Amino acid sequence: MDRALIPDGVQRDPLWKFILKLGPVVAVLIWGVVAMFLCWIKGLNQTNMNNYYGFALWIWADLAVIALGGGAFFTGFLRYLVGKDDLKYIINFAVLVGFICYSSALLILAIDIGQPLRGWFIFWHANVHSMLTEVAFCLSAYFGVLTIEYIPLVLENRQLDRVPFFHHLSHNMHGIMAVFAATGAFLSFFHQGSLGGVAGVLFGRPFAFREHVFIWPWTFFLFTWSAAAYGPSFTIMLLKITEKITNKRLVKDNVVQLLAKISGWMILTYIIAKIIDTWYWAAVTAPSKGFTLIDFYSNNAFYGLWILFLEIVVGGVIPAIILVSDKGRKNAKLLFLAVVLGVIGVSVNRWVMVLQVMAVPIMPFDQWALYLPSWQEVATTILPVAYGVILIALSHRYLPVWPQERELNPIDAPSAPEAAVAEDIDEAAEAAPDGDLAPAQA
Amino acid sequence: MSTTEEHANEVPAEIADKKETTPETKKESAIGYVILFFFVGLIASLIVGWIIFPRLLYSQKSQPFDFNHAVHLDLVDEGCQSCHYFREDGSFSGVPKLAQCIDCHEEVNGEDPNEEIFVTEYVWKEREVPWLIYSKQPDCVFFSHVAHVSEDSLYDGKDCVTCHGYHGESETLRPYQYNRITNISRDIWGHNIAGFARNSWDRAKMDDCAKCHAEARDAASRRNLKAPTTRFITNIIDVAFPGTRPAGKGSSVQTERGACFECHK
Amino acid sequence: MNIGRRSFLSFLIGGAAGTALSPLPWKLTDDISIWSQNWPWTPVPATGEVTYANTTCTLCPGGCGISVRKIDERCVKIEGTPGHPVNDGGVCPLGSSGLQVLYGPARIKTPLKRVGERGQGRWMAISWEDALAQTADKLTELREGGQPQSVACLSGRTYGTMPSLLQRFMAAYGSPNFMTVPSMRDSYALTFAAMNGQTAMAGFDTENTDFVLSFGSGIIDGWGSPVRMFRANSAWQGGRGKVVQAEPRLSNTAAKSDIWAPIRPGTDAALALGMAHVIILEKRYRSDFVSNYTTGFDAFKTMVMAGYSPEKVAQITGVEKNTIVSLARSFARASRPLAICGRGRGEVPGSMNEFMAVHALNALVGVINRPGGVWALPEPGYIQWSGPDLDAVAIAGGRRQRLDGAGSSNPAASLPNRFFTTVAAGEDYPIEAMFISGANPDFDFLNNQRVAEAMAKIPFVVSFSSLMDDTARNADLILPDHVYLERYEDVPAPMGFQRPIIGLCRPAVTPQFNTMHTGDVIIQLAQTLGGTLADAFPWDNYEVCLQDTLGDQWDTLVEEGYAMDEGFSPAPWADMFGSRKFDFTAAGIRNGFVPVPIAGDDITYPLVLMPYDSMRVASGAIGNTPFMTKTVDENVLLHGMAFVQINPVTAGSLGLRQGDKAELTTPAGKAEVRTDLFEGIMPGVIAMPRGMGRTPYDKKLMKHGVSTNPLVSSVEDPISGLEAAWGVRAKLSKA
Amino acid sequence: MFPFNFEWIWDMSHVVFMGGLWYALNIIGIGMTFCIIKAIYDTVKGKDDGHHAEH
Amino acid sequence: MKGATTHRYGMVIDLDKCTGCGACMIACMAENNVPFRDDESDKLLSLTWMRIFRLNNGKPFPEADVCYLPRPCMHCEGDHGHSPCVSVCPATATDYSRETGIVSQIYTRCFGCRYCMGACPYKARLFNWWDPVWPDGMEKFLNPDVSPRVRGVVEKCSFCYNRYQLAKNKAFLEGRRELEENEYQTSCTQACPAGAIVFGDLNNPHHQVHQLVDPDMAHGGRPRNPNAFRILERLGTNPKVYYLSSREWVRRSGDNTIEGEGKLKSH
Repeated sequence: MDRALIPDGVQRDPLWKFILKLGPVVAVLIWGVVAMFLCWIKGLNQTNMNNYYGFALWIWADLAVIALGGGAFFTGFLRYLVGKDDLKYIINFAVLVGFICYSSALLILAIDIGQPLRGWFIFWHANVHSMLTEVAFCLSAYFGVLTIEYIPLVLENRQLDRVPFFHHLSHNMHGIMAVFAATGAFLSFFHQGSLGGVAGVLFGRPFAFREHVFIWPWTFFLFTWSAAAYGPSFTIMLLKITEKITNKRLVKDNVVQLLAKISGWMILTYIIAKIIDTWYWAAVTAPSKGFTLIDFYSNNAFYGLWILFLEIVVGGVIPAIILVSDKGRKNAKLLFLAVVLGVIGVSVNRWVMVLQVMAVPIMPFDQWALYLPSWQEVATTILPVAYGVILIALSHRYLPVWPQERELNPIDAPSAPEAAVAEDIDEAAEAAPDGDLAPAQA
Repeated sequence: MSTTEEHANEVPAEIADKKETTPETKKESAIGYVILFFFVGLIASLIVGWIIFPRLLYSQKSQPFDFNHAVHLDLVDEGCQSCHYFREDGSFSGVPKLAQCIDCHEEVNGEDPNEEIFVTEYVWKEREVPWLIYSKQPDCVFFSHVAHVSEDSLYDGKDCVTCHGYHGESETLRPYQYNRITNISRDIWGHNIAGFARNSWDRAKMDDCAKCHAEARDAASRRNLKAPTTRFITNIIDVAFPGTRPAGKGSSVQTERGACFECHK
Repeated sequence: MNIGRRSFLSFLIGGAAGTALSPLPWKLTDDISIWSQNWPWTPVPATGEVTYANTTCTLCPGGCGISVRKIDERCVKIEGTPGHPVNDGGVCPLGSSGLQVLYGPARIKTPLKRVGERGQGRWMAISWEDALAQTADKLTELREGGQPQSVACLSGRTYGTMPSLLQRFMAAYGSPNFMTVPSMRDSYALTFAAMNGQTAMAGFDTENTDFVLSFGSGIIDGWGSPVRMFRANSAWQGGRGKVVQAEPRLSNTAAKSDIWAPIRPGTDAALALGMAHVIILEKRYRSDFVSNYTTGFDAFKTMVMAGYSPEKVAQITGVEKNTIVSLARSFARASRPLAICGRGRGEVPGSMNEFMAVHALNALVGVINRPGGVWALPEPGYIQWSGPDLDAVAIAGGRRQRLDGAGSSNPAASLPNRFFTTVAAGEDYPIEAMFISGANPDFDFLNNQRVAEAMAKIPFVVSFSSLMDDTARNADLILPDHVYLERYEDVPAPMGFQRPIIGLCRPAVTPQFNTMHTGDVIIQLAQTLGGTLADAFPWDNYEVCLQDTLGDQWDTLVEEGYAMDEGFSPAPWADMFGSRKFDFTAAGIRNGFVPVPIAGDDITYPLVLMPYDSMRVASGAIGNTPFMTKTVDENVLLHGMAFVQINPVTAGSLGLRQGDKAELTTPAGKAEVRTDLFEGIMPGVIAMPRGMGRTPYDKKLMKHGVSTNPLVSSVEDPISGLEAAWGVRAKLSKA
Repeated sequence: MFPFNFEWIWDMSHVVFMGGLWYALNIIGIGMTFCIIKAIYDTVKGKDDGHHAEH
Repeated sequence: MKGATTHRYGMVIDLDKCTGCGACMIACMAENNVPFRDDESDKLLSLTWMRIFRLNNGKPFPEADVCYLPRPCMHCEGDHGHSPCVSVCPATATDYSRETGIVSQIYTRCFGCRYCMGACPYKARLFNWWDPVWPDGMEKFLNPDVSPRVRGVVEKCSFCYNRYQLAKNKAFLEGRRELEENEYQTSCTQACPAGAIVFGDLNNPHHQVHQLVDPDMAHGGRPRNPNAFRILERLGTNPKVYYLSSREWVRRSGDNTIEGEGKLKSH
């Protein structure tokens, strides 16, 4: 029925099967949308946030998806500016993932603020000293860039591409994509960093506070670095999952290996920097404010030292070692394990930098405050996941996301087109009452 | 061409490819329509935005009855302050209460039907007149009248006309216009939809306050500058980079102007 | 189809461009955000002229001067009156949230007649004419039936024209059953009567004391006139005096005291006698006073020396021997020491034994009627009405025995606790009608199931409450009074204040609802009943009565808000004890320490529950306002559940952790509570604040927590008959 | 955000931060404008560069 | 032309005198139109600009001791107006005034991102999770000098700035520019029945606050009175609320120290 929209030369599920598979995801999406409207209409009392947890699950989700979406800018940076040409086979997917992550981040921010109708004040009445202002500006601008990077892919849909204007537009955009990619890399560098700065500048919170370089706390650089390091891992993870679900190989191994290797070295260097940062913070910064390391990790099981171990060793050192070693990288299972651990590692880092910051008591007579999100928060946090799955599924089905797919999954050539046409006409006939398709039959 | 396009979208590509045979002439007239419709849309939306929208956005009410400021101004000794006075605690009394008017209007004195309404409907029934106040700021605004009119205040004595215009000389009360969405008087948010203000009383938004305050501050700091060249250079700096000179700095660390709390509550 | 889709698309693009170039989207964005800044459902307080109305707060017996800030005719805030002799500008939590009473949804807006079952909350609004006529009819009927004594009246206030009017009404009508709600004031009065030999009120010259020895008195937990005591405490903290607090629990007072002596609950009198032992042994007592103005000292000495050595007292009280000795020495050595008692806020009268033991300490150091000491103040004497003429019915009724037994065999002025027991038991004659003004016995009395039983036997209960409190809820007819901010009243003798003073309570606003001053109600009722009753109330209305009564002082009151005898000083010893000496062997103390037997055995109930007073929880007739409830800590009240404070050691032995739910059982009742582990409470003792858990007549106001009153069994003091229970034995088990 | 906004000050922070931002936004804006205009031009010229999307 | 007079309004709370009665909290709520809900027992959701913390010395019975500590907004000056919260607000909804030293919060500008709450170590910033609702009739006692907030914005103690505005009004009318100490006092100061709170200009040696703490302005306003302390002195927030206590353990409760550190570092 939708055969005309599907790229040439690739095999896709029949529409009914596609819809059936996507059904549960759509249900989750609707659940999230309901929660979203509850938050907008009834206000943030729908959440379990409180005056100690002004920043909670959502901000973590925001930071996490932006870190994971870092694959887009870094892959773009490598492809267009460094000249790793092979990455053109995965750049479409990286851009798609980035687009999903950033649109989700913006949506979450729109739900998270107490007065969404005045959200634009952050731009109009900007306080340039606030890290959040920088985040808002660069995030929105970079989302614009991602949209620009995603548009050509949409325009290359088999039918849209027939429109000469769209065809030319996507062609021209491809032509100057390096300029956009460079701008995107510039914007990304700053907003990833600013997100790190959001926590790092809080000099009232010794758990988050870091020493500064010029106006930037160390977390500024660590966040950019970690996004660049872990983002590609996330792209690989999603690629592997997509391949598993579609039961197809979509990108050649050499491309994946290249990206994995780069990601590995980035994680390795990042985690060394992170360890130094943690050590300096634990040995110098925190004690100067009257805290020992253990003050931040005691009195409750939820934020014990295990979380530090999970972040740095399990989510950092281990994936780094796997990914930089040739053997580890080439073992499909280990590769997958490494990218999953990497994703967990960076997510834990963002979790800690948001939620543990809020949980740690600062006034000596204050108490640890723990928080559990409400279902509305969970639903709105899962909403982007469902949305992402749907967008990937739709893009996979209708857009030429995978340049290597036809080569990797050849279809028995001769019979295919006829069969397709026949099937299409049948389906068109079934849909005839709609009227629109009548000319085609004639 | 449009037909072709439609088909192209709906039939399988292999079939559509064979049908690329639309006459040139048809294509050109189509482009003409496309351009025409662009302008139709443009002009229609401009009309909607500039003419229809403001009419829909603003509504108006009339005052409970008419009031002649000019007549009253002739009868009193101390100008506006005779009725719109300062209380002992420095607060501004605003629109007079019944108790003030009762001194003269206990009974109907003249022929004016408005006075009769006032006396019979309000004075005798001891009801306050629900005047609609043109210059009423929203609840979030703190405005100190005394700071603006007293000689010792930071912004020197202004007279009422500076901000309120010649309301005191009016003989009738114009309709009260207000924004349907915000419920704020149009005198505050601007009679011109584009936000232009010719007189200080055409609009009384935050930016208008800020503009006047910046001028007052700059003027005050310039007074100390003697040499014409220095003054000229300073003028240029003030215009190009307001708020940069220490003398022009306000109390806010964020904006270098007056701190927000000075006017917000 | 030339003008097809693409033309339409083009039209849309043109439209979008034009819209972007017009003010529409920008103005709308702006206006919508402005709308969100001034949402129409958020109230906008009206501006106007600011004025202040000075009046006197009557929410507690403290008698503070308050200034009500008004915007035109709206009260917006209550502040303390600067320069007022009682509170000098300070204001307590309850006082500053009084506007929530005035404007609160718990107000009764018009006279109400019950239509459903009692307590069901179904009412019919009736006119004042009807309400007064129905009351008058009932009173006439009872009087004509020859049983005027079957009408009883309970007043929350003890002094002033209002209780006097009620009392006069009862007398003229012919009932002996007029009662006031007792407090530590009554215990002190009885102590003075027994030991000083005179009728007097206790005043404490706290401003001039340099050593305060407090036996569980909540100096900064609401005792006396709270704000005044706070100021005194601040002066002591500033170096002007030392405070010693003997109490089993680290109350706020104990925490702020210089020495906290944790004492086994209920053994305060023993500690006092132990200290007396040391003082007498070391001859540190004021011999000029003791030898010239006292009697029975030798007997007292013998008793104290024999039974109350520090070692023995240490055994009884749990206070270390050395502490007892050093406390006694510092107390006696101080230049202006003062010993006080009356637990917590002093709302429960307490044991005469304890009051007398403490008073004996004051006598030993000779601070009675001395600067910094305890003063005997004359009762307010400005109400000089000629006694009402009584007709035969009134004389006959008045001669009947009071149901509470006060007055004749018993020295106490009124004993409503015994009254309710008698009525509940159906002894003597029945009570047919009951008037309740300014009191909330259904909630406030210990073991208050007994009150409910008594009330059930009274067929006609009239409440004068302005608020739908627990008692009004169970009444048959409500004749709502104005609240204090709407009416006139004289407020004499703030609790514990050391000079004669009358405060004037006067309207800050006109009455908000169809309410009537209870004084006017009484005058009108009397006039309706006619005869000698009408003659006894010759005033047109209450305001006239008040002006007449106050005479010369009225002008001062109107001008200053209060009238105080600035030059007052207490009678010198010679005048006071010249003829009738201070008696060390009064009945309550003659035999030494006599503990109050609280209910429950220590095997079934291994713990002791002590209600405590907190400034953040109002325990009187007026309940907690929403603002006050907001100040209550999360370890006192959480999600509607009250906490009991328990020592971690005790909690550990019961397997209870912080915040655990537990079942609290006493001989009188049960309650669901949570546990708050508190190092400041003696092991084996548990404590809960009084005043929570009222009937939910306003969900924002008072439904929260658990009331301690139904859990604590009432205990009558053997000397006075007043309420003496300070606690009850209890059991706590994990829920 | 703009120099005419209430919060704007001509200081280093604003010039650097907003300068960088407007610089980036301009590149994006000019780039897109270029692409669109060139696409319109190409369309009108009927230029055909083959189906690049299918490699 | 401004800047001729700068004030640094601050507060000194004597914890020896403070009885923890809560009158300051209520006076604050009444002055500033703070709303209330049916159940306010969850303090993490409750709006109280002034909140009283209960400190304890951690010792067992009978050595246990408690002390109450009222906590308004500290009006941190930080490093020249860089209060923790002011610099982070993305929409310039909060500001530090050099004229008064007061950290303001503009409710109509705030869009509820709550970053400032995360930045404040004192937890003095609170969010309006609900629309404020006053039971029928109770809206009558609302103070017109402070605008009621709507749902979704952050609010906090303003040192009763409205009282400063009104005091200035009066001064202007009387031809003065400067205020006397008693003309501008916060609601909590005025109400405190124990007289434990003192409020005034820390820059003015004639004001009581200055005399009580003897601030060392060369070192971020550190108190020279040995009984005075500020909460979290070491963070460099430079708060303008000082506390007095004669008890060593209470003073030590004001800041974090590492065991074995002995005393607070002097700098």
